[in-house]
Amino acid sequence: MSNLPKPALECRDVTVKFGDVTALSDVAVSFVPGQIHAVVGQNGAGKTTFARVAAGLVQPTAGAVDVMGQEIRTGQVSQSRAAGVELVHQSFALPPSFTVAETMEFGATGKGGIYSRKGLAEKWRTHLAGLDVHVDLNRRIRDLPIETQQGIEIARALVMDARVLILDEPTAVLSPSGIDMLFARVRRLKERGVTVILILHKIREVLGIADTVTVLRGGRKVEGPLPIAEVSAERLANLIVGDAIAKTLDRHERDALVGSKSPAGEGAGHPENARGPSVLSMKAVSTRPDSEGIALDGIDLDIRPGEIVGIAGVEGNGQKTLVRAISALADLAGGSIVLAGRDVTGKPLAARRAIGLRIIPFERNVEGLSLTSSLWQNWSARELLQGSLLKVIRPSAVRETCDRSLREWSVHYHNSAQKAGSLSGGNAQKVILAREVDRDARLIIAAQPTRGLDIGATAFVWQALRQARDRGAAILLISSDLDELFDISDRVVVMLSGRVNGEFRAPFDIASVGAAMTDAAARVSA
Amino acid sequence: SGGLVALVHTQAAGDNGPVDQMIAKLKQLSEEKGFEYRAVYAQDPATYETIYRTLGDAGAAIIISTFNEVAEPFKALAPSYPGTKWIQLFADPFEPAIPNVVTVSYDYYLGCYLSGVFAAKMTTTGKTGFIGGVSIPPLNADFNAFKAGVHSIKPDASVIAAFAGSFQDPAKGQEIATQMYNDGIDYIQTDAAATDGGIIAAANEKEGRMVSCLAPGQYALGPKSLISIVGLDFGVSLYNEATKAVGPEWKGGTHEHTGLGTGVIDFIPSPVFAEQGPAELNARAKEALVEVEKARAGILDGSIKVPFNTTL
Amino acid sequence: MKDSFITVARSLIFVAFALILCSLVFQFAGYNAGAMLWAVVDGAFLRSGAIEQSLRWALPLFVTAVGVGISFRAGFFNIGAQGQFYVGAICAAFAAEAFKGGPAFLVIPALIIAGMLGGALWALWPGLLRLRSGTDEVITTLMGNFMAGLLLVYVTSGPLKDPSGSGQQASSRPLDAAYRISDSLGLSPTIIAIAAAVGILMWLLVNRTAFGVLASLAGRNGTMVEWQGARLWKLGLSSFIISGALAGLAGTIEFMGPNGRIASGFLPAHGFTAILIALVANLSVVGTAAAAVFFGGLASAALYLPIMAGLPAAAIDIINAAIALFITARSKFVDKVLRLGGRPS
Amino acid sequence: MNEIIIAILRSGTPLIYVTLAGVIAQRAGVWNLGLEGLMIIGACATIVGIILTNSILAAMLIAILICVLASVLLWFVIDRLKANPIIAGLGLTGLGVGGTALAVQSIFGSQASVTAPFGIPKLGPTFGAYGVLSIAVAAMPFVVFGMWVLLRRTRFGLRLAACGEHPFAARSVGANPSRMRLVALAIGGALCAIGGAELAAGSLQFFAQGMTAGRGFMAFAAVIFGASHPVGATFAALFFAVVGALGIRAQLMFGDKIPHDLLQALPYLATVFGVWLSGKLRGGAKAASSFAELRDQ
Ligand SMILES: Nc1ncnc2c1ncn2[C@@H]1O[C@H](COP(=O)(O)OP(=O)(O)OP(=O)(O)O)[C@@H](O)[C@H]1O
Ligand SMILES: Nc1ncnc2c1ncn2[C@@H]1O[C@H](COP(=O)(O)OP(=O)(O)OP(=O)(O)O)[C@@H](O)[C@H]1O
Ligand SMILES: [Mg+2]
Ligand SMILES: [Mg+2]
Repeated sequence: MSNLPKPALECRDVTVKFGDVTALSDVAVSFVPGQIHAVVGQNGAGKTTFARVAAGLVQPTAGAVDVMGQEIRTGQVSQSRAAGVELVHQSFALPPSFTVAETMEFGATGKGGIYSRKGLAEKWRTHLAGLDVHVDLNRRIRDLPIETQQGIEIARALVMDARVLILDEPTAVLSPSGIDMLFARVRRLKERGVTVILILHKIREVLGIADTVTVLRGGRKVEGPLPIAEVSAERLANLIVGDAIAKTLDRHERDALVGSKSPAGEGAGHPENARGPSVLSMKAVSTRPDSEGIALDGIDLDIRPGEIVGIAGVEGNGQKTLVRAISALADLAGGSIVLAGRDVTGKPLAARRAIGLRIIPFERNVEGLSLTSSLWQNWSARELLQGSLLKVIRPSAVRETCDRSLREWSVHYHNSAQKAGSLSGGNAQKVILAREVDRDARLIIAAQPTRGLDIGATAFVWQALRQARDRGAAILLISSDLDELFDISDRVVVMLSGRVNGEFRAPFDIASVGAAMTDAAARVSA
Repeated sequence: SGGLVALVHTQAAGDNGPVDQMIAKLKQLSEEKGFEYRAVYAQDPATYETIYRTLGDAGAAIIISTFNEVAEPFKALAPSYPGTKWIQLFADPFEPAIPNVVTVSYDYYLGCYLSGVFAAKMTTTGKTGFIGGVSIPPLNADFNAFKAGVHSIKPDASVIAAFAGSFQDPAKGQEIATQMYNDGIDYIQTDAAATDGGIIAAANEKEGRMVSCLAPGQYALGPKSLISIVGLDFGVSLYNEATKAVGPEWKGGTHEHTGLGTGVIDFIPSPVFAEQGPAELNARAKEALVEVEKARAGILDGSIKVPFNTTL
Repeated sequence: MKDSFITVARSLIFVAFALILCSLVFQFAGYNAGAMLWAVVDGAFLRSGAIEQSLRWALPLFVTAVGVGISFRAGFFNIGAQGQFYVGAICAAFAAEAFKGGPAFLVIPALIIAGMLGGALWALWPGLLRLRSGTDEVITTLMGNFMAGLLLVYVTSGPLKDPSGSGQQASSRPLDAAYRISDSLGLSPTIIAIAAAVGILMWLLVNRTAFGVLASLAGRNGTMVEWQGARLWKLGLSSFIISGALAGLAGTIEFMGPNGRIASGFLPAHGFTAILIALVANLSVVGTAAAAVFFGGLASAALYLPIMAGLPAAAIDIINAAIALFITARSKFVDKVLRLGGRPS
Repeated sequence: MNEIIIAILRSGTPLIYVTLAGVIAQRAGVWNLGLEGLMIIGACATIVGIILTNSILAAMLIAILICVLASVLLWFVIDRLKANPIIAGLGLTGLGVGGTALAVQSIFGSQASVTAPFGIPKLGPTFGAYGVLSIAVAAMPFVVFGMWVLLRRTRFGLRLAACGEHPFAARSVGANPSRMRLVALAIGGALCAIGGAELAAGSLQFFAQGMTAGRGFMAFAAVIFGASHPVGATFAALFFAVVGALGIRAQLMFGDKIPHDLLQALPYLATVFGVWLSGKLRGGAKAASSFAELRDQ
């Protein structure tokens, strides 16, 4: 007993209640030092709550937390940090107006004093470089790409001598190459003796990086930490969703989710589905440069009904501008956009939506939902905008329709007056689907539709998109997850520096798609 | 005798001038005659009627109020409360008269005319100024009279007006006065209640700056700069009117015109300045006062007509 | 239902707390606190005619506050109600000069429209600046208040000045009796009808139209509504205009009703009280009505206090301020007590 | 030239102190509309303090103490009782304006304004024309610099800003947003006290009811105009002082041709223009978003 190393982090019967909700109940788990531990579970399983308890952000209702064998006072960030526990948040907790150097400094402890801008940059440059984060230290967080933000968040967590680093869904926001970089970084930390706890959704990733895995479901620990060698992907999937639900997934979905087959996506593409004239036809579309991203440069793109076209590319190569151009939210410098046979160049978004354009936007919580508004208001926005602003509505009737629709999309919620912000990520995404994927949809833009969703919810979204396609809608899928793209796209277009840099049909060859993307990466960094 | 006597003042107290004088006199009177008194600040014209009505309902024996803006509410309410005696200070005569209302008017602008005469004699730069609280008609009339007074002596002297935008902003008063003095203006007539405090402070900053204010209470604030006042002893006036009203032979429905020479309005040199002010200025003031005397006599005998002009 | 009961009860408890605090202070300063508290209640609600007096203040406040609520809902901190109120009254007064002698059934609506247009105009330019150039509306509307106040001084001692007597009144000519919508008591069927119409229409607009829902969404997250294809400037500008028009309408009510003229510097704190009311009511139209009656009662009591309790003007300001300080407070303890009390056992 | 600078420093300094109070509160995430009330409390307490203690130092310490206490009250109501900060701030302003009037009345037995025998010491003749300025004016640039250092060049400042911008981020590095707001408001209270003291006892020695005359609200506007940056807001406040002085100049120059009331509106018009221009240059600051967040507190 005594010659076993003390656990790096140990939770003893931790229970957390938020009012009537029990987020964690009697969770007892201990993590061996110097390893990479994965924690998995569905949306709402309690992963974030667990991480926050360890970091001192949430005061558990009952239970104790030990770090390196020492009990710490719970609910005190300073205590947890002093003991060496650091947390990288799911949606990063970085003040957007801060510069990189300021972000590092504000989280630091110890001697402070007065700094100069230059001194501050000096002070943190080596720290960041040591962690392979290369960035101008005077740039503001809000101007940085998401990968860099994450790198900074990790670096911020490591400003002190962290012994336990918890990362909450770090891969959700990353592109495949970003994930590789992250994992390399995590392995280096492990070599330095840091115990890393990764909260993950993708089984493939768990198997790829972790030494052990722990599964939470409904606030309870189901299993773990299990040595990774002892679990198969199949078993892990069943543990996560529970046997009952596991049975309902079809083979195709299960395979894709579990990631147990090669991600070449053979059999995924059905070019023969596409029929009839193009729903979207972009000819030589260029946009004016603006602050929100790289400009488009002569994009030609056609999508036909019944077709899912995937857009691949390293994040920040014009994907967002493409969506904004189709949505009339970016100024065109040239070219034309035809939607369902009608030239909509210069027409406002309302007119395009009237023709059948639907958008599942990149940022669920900013562009997709008003978190402090009720569910029914969020849900009804699209329909309300179709008529006159003074059109009389009956909220009770709207709410009824909304309830019906949300139930149809199996959203878990209390009542439609509850704020959108109180839903979990998966459910929030379903509300957006319920709003955007209707019978009249002709072109659905789905931008990162499964980001941060658990495997059940991801399967659900894919299902929904496929069904819409089968009804004859055209779908433009933007994702940084190549496996996702390969699995459900009929065609994949690679974007680079605001241009189309190649088009691929199933079966997709990951090497050539990757080449088209890295080509882009090379050019971007050049 | 008992009963409630109410003063409804439409300018804030704390001006070291008319309002404070009135309140002090009312207090004194209430101690002398043994009635209950209330001093109610009615800042907002929209509330005048309600306040008078509440006072009437409360059975006030006498309601005293100030300035022309209260005329309409007086006309509307006085007939409904015949048992209450209403006194409006600074008023035009009512036509037709109302039997339980006494109105009192003051030719304050005549005092400003005299100040203008004095200013013209005192200024060495030929530049004079006037600072008011807010550019409302009675103040405009005061300025016009002041200007007429200056020009009656020195037709080419300049007379500049400015307004602070508030009767309670001494800092702004100081700022305006400082700019005026820096421009070479050496004599300022004030008409701005508590804002005056700042104007006097500006005058105090340099020897030779002269300021003329409106109440004896201000003498001490500028022993070496506050050279004179255009006095309007509202307090005395209130005391007189209220004393009459509590007496048996009060006669309503009348108008009292208060001009120069009644002891209520006058141009008065500061005795404090006479003692402590620069000798050179005091010497010149002696001569200037002769001219003021002449003008006063002229007004009283009708040989000088000062126009009453309420627009700038 | 129960939640709104708790909200109201909570507010009242904190109002009572504020009043008790004030009376302690006044007791210290040498006044009779008991008499003061009694005078507040008596003045606001009990003495004869108190309800009418409270409503006289409550109705214009309600009309203004509903408008304030509309722009706040849409996410604009338009604190310019005071200026819009003035400009509305000024425009109505100019219209009254222009239409002098016309038949009342035409002139009265014309004046009301003029007033609303005036108020809308004074909200339009900050709205345009905000929506076209992103100019912060907090500053522009605050400046608009100062400017409108000066404009009021100018017109009442210049172009609209009442020339009667020696011409010293800083106020406009009295409005012909035929065009008045109330006597000086300020409560008439017409005014009640206008307020009711505003209340109903605005309630419908907020709760029963697409505009209401979308403006509220836009106010909370403009980006999201933009991605839905809404034109934000249209929603935003309409909110500015509606809120300005309502403030202007309130100014017109004061002009054509109780005041019968406009005077330099009248109702200097009307706009701020309206903001207070809108926020206390959490921007709901029905809540605004309730809060307006409460603050109308306070306004009425404030005129009564110096007379009955002999309190100086400052004391009334203190009472109002203490109430403002505490009225939106919440405390877990108080809530717990309320919940226990409200639970049928 | 000297005279113009003196005039601007004089009218600008009280505003700048109060603006800095607004800046630190805003950075900590509090829209402080109680500035006007705190400023007048500072003005009143200083003058009354001078009369009662016969010492400027004691008077200013009293003023600072009272303003800090009043700020703590505001913090308690906003932070502990979760009151709406805008309403509570306006309430504090009302308490300040009314309370000072009542205090003067109950201490001196009349509503009269109060004159103090002396004020804040002046720089004196060694400074030539600038000798008429009070030491609070001379201290102002140092205070601005100090605030800039504190807010923009120390970890405390970063944490304070984080508390306002992203309280969760602040919490997750171990800062306590509630305590930070308390500190910010308390510092702001002290600054308001100095601003009020300079207004009443800097070049005047005089307290009149309501003598702040909306300067607290102008300070608040300066905070927003200056994008809550200590130096930016200071320049915004100076800008207000300059346009105020120009407004007076306009009255003196054109008063006989253009109505005075309209000329008095010029500073406000200039402010609108300035804010519009700076918005254009900055690319449109968004105040509404922060307001929407406030609503849901
Ligand atoms: N602050 C809170 N107040 C109320 N309930 C909460 C709070 N935080 C979490 N919960 C609830 O606790 C449960 C667990 O949430 P938690 O965030 O830990 O889940 P998770 O496993 O991180 O989910 P996800 O995969 O979506 O990130 C959920 O049911 C959630 O609704
Ligand atoms: N203030 C709150 N009140 C109630 N529930 C909350 C609150 N804050 C968070 N939650 C719950 O906590 C859970 C986790 O919150 P979190 O912000 O981590 O979102 P999420 O579900 O992980 O979504 P995503 O992965 O897209 O960020 C959510 O399910 C949400 O219901
Ligand atoms: Mg989570
Ligand atoms: Mg999640």
